[in-house]
Amino acid sequence: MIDVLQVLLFASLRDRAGWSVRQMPLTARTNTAGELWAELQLGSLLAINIAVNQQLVGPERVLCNGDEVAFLPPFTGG
Amino acid sequence: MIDVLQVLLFASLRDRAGWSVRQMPLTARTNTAGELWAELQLGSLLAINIAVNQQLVGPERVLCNGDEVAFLPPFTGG
Amino acid sequence: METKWHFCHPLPVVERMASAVQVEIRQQPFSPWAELEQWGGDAAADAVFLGRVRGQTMDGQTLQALELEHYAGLCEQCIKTSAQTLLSEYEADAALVLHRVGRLLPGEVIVLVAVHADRRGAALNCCAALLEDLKHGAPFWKREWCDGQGTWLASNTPR
Amino acid sequence: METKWHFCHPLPVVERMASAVQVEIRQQPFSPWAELEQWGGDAAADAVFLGRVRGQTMDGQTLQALELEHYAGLCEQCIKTSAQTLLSEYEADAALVLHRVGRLLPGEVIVLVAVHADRRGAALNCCAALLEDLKHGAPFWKREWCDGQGTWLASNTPR
Repeated sequence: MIDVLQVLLFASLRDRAGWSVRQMPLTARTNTAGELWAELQLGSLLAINIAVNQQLVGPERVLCNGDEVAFLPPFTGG
Repeated sequence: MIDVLQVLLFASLRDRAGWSVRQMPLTARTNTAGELWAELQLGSLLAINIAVNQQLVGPERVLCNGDEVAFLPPFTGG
Repeated sequence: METKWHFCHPLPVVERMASAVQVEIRQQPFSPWAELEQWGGDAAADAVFLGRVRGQTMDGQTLQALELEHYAGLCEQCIKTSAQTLLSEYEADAALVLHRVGRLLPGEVIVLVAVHADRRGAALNCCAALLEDLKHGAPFWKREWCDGQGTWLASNTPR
Repeated sequence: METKWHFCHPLPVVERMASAVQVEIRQQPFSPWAELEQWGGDAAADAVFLGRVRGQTMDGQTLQALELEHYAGLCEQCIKTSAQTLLSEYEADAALVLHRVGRLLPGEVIVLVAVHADRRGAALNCCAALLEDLKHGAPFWKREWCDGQGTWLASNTPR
């Protein structure tokens, strides 16, 4: 079986991409969260937060089979 | 008729003096709020606030017939 | 002398400001949240401070009761003037101050300060400043009762 | 990048602190004063901040509604970790955070932050710090609706 990632987008990122949840294969080109972002072709990573398995991480975070990877635009709550 | 002042003491000052309200004559020795305080012989004016007719004033405030003069120990509300 | 004289002097204030300030000295316990519900408002930001009687005296003994005395008239005026000045300074919209006097038991509410503003910074900073002004600039006095003995406090609690 | 990463990392916290923090994301409107009444407490100092939806968009148009989205799970955890860290830093005792999501109308409460402490400074400062952390460090997103058009906000309102 192929290794997969669960990718989540929120708010303006979701609108830009046109989807909110997607299964993606874990390949040699998506070893890290930053590489996965580049693969999505959604623009600059500047000001985007990344969470893997509900924990905030940096773009260098190495991904594993089954990881939930979320890309989060700047927070505007409160 | 003699000119009079209404003198009020509060909290620890009242306890120290043993009275809370007293009519006092307005004399040549009690021209100002500071002089009136000295007349009462209740110690230093340091940290004591003075109000004349419900308005905070300095010890140099000249007193008039009928004035309500209150001496107020340091405030401890809130 | 730490006490601030300035804010008890009469200041020119517009009618809008005067009506935006509500100050009451209460002889009886009150429910702070019910009071806030009644005060209402739909400002973008509300800041509230609530002070209660501690269970211990300033020097750590068990407190029986806290007695609060005030100079009626001057006291309300000092708080109103302070509130009007600070609302203007912080560009806040309205202030509510409720303060107990009389004999209070541990856990009872002593003071409620609330501020409406359009910005969170204005609401929070104005509320904190009004509380400090009230503690240092309004004629209230506290007496701690402990083993049947009353002791007037000489100064306020540290911030 | 303005966003703070630090407080979402797991921190060692004692059980007492964990139980002293209550965080809830609500889909439905709530009455803030009733919630505070229920939260209770008899601390010497309570500080509360309440934020409501403004009647206007960031650029001054009439707002129809404000939509709030969050990343469930991570969001609650970010706020809890922040609250635990700040309670410890400010020596405060307990924190309550209620935050709305979904479609909100002007005047509705978005956020309630409350802190119990033994000192007024600790309560007020901790409440203000927790509010800032929540605004900048928890995954919430606002969309303004105006003339049937929704616009995601790119940044938060100034303090």
